[in-house]
Amino acid sequence: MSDPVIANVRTFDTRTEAKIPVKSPLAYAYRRTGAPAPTGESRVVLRERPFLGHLVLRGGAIVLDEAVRAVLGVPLPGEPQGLTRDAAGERSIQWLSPDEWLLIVPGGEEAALENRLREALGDAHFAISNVSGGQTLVELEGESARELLMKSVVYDVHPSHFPVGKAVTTVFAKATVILRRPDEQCWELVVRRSFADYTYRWLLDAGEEFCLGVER
Amino acid sequence: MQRYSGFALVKHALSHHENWERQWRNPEPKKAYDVIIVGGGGHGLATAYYLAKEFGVRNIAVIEKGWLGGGNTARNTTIVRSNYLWDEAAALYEHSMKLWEGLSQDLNYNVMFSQRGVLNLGHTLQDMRDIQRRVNANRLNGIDGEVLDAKGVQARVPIMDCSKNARYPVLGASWQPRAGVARHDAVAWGFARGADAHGVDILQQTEVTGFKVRDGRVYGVHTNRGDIEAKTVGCVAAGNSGVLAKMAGFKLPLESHPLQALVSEPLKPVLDTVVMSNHVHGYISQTDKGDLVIGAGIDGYNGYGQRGSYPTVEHTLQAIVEMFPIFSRVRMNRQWGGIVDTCPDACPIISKTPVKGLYFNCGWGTGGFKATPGSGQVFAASLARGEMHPIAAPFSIDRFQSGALIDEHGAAGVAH
Amino acid sequence: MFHIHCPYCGEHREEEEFHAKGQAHLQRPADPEACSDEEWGDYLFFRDNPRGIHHELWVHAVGCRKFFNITRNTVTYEILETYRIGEQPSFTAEYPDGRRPQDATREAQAPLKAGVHA
Amino acid sequence: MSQPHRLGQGGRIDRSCKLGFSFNGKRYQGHAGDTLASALLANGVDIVNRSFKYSRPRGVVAAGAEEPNALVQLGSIEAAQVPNVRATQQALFEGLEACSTNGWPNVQRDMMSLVGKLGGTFMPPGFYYKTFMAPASLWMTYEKIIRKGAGLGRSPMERDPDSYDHLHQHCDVLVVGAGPAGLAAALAAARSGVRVILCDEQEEMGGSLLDSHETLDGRPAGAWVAEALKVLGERDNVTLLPRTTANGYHDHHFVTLHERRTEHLGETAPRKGGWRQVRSRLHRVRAGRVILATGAHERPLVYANNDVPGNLVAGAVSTYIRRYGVVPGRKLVLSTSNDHAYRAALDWAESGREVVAIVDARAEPDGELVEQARAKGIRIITGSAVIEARGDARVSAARVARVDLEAFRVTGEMETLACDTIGSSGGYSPVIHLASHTGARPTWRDDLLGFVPGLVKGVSAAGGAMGTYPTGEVLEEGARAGHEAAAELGFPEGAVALPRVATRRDGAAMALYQVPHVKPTLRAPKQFVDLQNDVTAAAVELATREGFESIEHVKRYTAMGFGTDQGKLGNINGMAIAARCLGKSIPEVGTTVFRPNYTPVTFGAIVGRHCRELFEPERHTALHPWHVAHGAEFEDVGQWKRPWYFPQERRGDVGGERESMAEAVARECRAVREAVGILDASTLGKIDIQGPDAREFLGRVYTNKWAQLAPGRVRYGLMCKDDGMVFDDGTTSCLADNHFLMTTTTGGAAGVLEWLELWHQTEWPELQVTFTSVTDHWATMTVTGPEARRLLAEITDMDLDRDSFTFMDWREGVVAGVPARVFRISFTGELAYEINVQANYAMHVWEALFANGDRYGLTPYGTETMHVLRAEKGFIITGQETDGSVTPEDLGMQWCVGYDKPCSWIGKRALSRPDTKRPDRKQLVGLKPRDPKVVLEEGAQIVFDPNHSIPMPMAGHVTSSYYSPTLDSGFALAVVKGGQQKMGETVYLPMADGQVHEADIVSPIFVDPKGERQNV
Repeated sequence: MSDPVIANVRTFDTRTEAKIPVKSPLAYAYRRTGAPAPTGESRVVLRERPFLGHLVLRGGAIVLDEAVRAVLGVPLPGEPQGLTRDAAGERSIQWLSPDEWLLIVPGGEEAALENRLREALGDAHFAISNVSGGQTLVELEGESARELLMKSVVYDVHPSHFPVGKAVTTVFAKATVILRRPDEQCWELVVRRSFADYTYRWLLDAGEEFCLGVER
Repeated sequence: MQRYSGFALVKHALSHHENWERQWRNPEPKKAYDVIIVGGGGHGLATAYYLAKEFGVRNIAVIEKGWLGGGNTARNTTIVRSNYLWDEAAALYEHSMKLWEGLSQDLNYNVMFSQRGVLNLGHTLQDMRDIQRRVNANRLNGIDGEVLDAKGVQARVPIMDCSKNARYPVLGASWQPRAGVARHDAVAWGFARGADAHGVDILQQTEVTGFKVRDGRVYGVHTNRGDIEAKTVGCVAAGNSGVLAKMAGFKLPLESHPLQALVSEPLKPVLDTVVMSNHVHGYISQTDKGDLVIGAGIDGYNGYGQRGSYPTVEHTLQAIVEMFPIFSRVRMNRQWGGIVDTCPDACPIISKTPVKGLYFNCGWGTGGFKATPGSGQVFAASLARGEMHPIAAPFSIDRFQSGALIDEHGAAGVAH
Repeated sequence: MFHIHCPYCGEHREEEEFHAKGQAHLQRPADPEACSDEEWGDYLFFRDNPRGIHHELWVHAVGCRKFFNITRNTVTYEILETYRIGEQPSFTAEYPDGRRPQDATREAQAPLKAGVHA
Repeated sequence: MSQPHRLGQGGRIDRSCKLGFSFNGKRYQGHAGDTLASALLANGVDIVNRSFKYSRPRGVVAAGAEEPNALVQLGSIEAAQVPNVRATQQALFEGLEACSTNGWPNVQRDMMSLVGKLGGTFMPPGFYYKTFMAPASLWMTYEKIIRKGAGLGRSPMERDPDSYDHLHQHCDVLVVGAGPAGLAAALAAARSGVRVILCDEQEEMGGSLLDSHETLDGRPAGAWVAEALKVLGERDNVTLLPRTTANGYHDHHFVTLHERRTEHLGETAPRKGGWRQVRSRLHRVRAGRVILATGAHERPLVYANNDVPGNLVAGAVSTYIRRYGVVPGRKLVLSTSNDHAYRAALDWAESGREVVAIVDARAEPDGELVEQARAKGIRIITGSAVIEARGDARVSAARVARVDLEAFRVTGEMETLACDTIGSSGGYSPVIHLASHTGARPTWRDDLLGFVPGLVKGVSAAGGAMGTYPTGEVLEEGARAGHEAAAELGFPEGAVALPRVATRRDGAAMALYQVPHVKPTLRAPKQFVDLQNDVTAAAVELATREGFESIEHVKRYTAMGFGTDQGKLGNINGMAIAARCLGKSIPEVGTTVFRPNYTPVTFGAIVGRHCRELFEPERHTALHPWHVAHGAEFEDVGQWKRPWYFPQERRGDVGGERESMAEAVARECRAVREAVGILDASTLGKIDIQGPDAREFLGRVYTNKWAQLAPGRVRYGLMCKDDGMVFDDGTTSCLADNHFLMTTTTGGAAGVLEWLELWHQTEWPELQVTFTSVTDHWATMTVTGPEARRLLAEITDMDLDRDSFTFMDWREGVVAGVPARVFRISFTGELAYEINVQANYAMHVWEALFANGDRYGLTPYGTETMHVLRAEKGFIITGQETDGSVTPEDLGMQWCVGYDKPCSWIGKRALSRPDTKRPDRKQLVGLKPRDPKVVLEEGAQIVFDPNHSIPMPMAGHVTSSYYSPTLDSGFALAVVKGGQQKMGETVYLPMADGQVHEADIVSPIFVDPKGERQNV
């Protein structure tokens, strides 16, 4: 299962096509903290998008940009805090640091994508790490989503400061999240698996006044 | 010196308190002294007091750039304990503790040293190992203390949440019965009054602007009120030590950090001991006026601003409310900051320096207040004899080259 | 609470995202074995502790994870500049109001001061 | 239920809405819009509290945040108690219950007042320091008695039923205070489109305009306020926060605002639409610019008995009349040194009650308000002041005398005026508190008789906060500040249109603080400076006589300004008195420094949601639900919850008692040594390291060698700091030539990753290597024990043959249908496989192992068993065997030190310092207790000579100690001075209970010293 193309690095597809039961990072939180269904009153709706492919891409922007364009068809966001998506909105790439990007793609695509990127990049200095099992995507939607975030993150989420197409790593309560604004309606949180229970509990607690509902 | 006593109070009341004397003079600087102490905080004043009282030095000046006792002496959370891990530190702080135990009488000034006991909580298994290690070491060093389990802690502090439901349940604590708190300002004033009575000139509003050094030897200081000569100069300037060392031409392994503390509004007595938790980062006691006095660790950056970061205060109060959920509706009255000079091994420097006749006593970090009398006494002995007192000797600057640190970060783990 | 401009993220961020990491421009001796105990002790433990302008290393821990430098006044806590690793400060004890362009040129011509990262 | 002092009309209260409340057990009625203070005054309640030191009766003196006296205990149930609530800031609500914080048996007749009266003369400032010293042994008893008098209100004794939260706000311009200056500033700034927050501490916005007589553009001031608020409220870029106090101004324009969301509604937060509101909210505001429009506090005068109920600040008299429709008495005497206080007398007269006289310290007052008072026929006594109030529970008269302020003496012509209320005014003090928090020093202005704030870059102040008082000028100043703030941020806009306000001609004010008495200060009746802390003018004078010359000393010696009001009314008066005593000017005795908070803030609000379950993140592994379901006890390791042990029901006792920890651990240990156990090791930090220089980098950060490690192989490594002390350890696997997977300790994960980045980014940026945390991506299950291979073989086709998959190898394969990396490393000394799978599959693989586990005796074990097993093998745990003062050599791990590596790896140089080379350093050894039944105490100190007297020289301590089921004996790891050269020698461990344990120094490896079991 390792790609022999680049012998200096060992790639490894940690996912299988076999019918294996999987547990999303929020699975236990639903059970432990509860998951109130959305109602007409709900001004925030929370939704987990588990089991996506998450890759961390490291290297120089110029080199990577070409490969990402070629493989994914979208440019590498060159500006800090940039987030770009493909036309379907299913694949995204975000700036994490001057030499680090996060790729999120439909679950199952990540290993092939990694291999294609590695091929395109050849022997340039870069790195790709698969972190799909380690994080999950949580969506927040609704008129009060922004206020809920104001209760939770130190970063300024005002639309003038946080337009669509922005993504930042910041402090969420006492944890770290990646906060993204892929479109007008929706906010995305990329949450580390081990912090998922805490983050979820926080969101439910802080979201009570907005009648936060959980879509499952 | 006018003796203070209950009788004196009654006598003075009859004359409407019109005849109380000054507690210390406000003298003009002389041209020369035998010894100059730079820094009129608790440690500096104590040094001058013991020099005059126990070592017969008669001609001493304490030079203070602001007002005496206006630095960390006035800004700390007043905890006094001696349950340090390492022999060297334990000897120093226990020496100090013994002086505390007779200090009010010695100074004829009630410093309100209240031996109400100090609990250092353990919340993890490693905390408990460290506590056992420290208490065992204390016992063999002749320092009182015992290890309590969670039930023992609950019995001492019924209002604390010792349940298993806490995020970090209390597993136990070390308990030093002789430890406690004192009235910080009174310590500085008591030493100042005592030193003044022995003829020490306390020169307030006098700032040292440089040292007079010839052939590697100090022979005086420059100040904003003129030059003053002395062959022995002891610097006890806490957060400003680094600045003074620079004037004298050498560096110290010190960094000055903000340390914050806060008080609640005054409450009826509800907590009669001192509770410290290193793990959740907060400590608390209640003053005789009723304020809860609360503190935590230092801020991470260097700062002389006497203020620190707000999140430090937030985290401290989170810890306090975690330990004492009933205080959630109590209100925070005031917060403030001090400047603590910290050493890499969380132990002080009491040392000779590359300049002959120039001594430094600094780097007390968050532990300075409790050491005030002991530090003053061993430093005084060292200045008087020209040789470091045996208790002070391990705290030499040399240890940062040899590697013989006294790492109180390690298992003692508890600052303050 | 500080508001810190991260030179990599290109915007001001809250202090809670950062950790202070002590004095900036410390350089590990190139040949530690050739150092005396005193020199090694200096490198390990002795730091500048100025009252006033100070150059500090910080890391944008909850953010881009990059280390960078801050010139800050330790009395007023005013941040005069932030700059990337490898860059030189414009505000120094010598030039508390910032280096004029001609100063910068002059220094650029002189070799880099010791204790500064390449 | 009558309200004797309530006017028939006027004020901003809602007379149609009646609210019942109780005070000290008595029922009263007030109205919506009242504060507790205005309602008490309306009901004729004079005594609201007893004073702290002398137990003197006290009444309401002010109408806002500056109130020092009217502190009450709020709450009808235990959990809702709030101590020290300022009645002047507590909105009245139906059912409010309050009582005085001091007074026994009650506030009307307080036994302690006898003590105060009799003992007061023996309690000058600092009296504590002068007595209670003999005998020394009695101090703790004295202290107990002293403590009985401590405190104002009391803490609740039950958990808070309410919750609190935070809102992280960001704005361009923060305007603090919504009086005329603040409103004008907000209007001006908002026009430009910048983001504005306007907050105000009162129940209603409007500040002084709410009780003003002035007209703005010909309309009542209140109407202009309403319109301004409407305009602001309609703008998207403006956030209005009433009932919100800016309590702390921190660095770089970070300001905390405390919003009281429900405190005006009830003692606990009422539910709203099914959810519970937060009681209060803390806004953490990061502002671009801050405008302080915080107004000014009026200073009372200091005269004898100025604390008797019925003595009020003049402006408060107006506020109660104009805003609450309450006249706080029947006959008023006003003592002033300025014009504006005349307003109080005019309002009093307009309400139909008697103004006995206005006593003005100035010789020839002549302002417009003076003329109005004259026109109303009010008697004005000039060149004089009230020197003493008469009365006990309420003012009964005022002694008025001519005073010579230059000479500070009474010059005769005494007169006693019967009255029940004395209003006094010594002028205004700008509210400079927030500006002061920033560290900027205020400056004294002789023309204003007050301090004006020092302002750091980005802050401005307007209106009363700057000492500007005429409304027209205040509005202009506010608008200018708002306009400039926006312009500085790059949004210049045309000026905002301001309303016309008639200007009033005021006469010059006169400096007056303490009023001279016929007797010298030390002999006069008490003249209070700080009412809350019972600090008198005599106390300040005595302090200066005793050598306390800086205002900081005076404050500390007398406790002046240390109350919950932080000396808002008293500090300037106290400074003036100290200055007079010392013959200096006010600025010469010091400036006044204020600290956060402006007014006290509930702990809960500062804590927010970070309490209870959310106090700190609780990190869980993917297998956590299984551990919970199987009854694990958990250990806190960093933020993780790790299974500590898995107690089972005692054998044959289904549904009965569970095993003790010792029983469970012994069972788990035996299972691993005899069959197979499984541990959730997912919490170990994992760092993916890639790049052509990865190997070089590892060689520099680890103490041992990495040059030769082949793909497919794993190696243990130690990490030191550059002081040579061990700080973390773990295994690192070579995945490919340029690709490694590092593991760290659970607690060290974040620190190690940052450590690697630090060295890479700052010291060796030329190395091509990257580090990415993959801790959460993988779940790690350690299957270990003699049956491990057979168990694993049940669910994998991987070649597990001992010769092809050898110790310290790793392989890829499929385990239970899931792609896995399997590492043959062992922390137990037994045959072991660490199975790593993507975390989403972890539960499946774990359960698949258990599905096959029964026949091999598979037993889950926790961290305690892990500790026992590794200790039996002499494996260290960093943080337990090490404490930041232990080198690799101290641990006897020279085998893990690459002395001849080409680079000077981190920590190497430090190992050759004199102290690290000492032969008698504390070194890691094993200890075997002479009595095998003894399990030494962890942390027990070791001595060579148990008969030595105290202090006893200590040679080391026990770092780890357990009972070993394998050895059927206690055993321990310890550090002992020179221990590696003392094998076989006996050491002693003197314990607290008097026992002295004996133990032999042995090798730290107790089980399988040749390491054969892990290679089976």
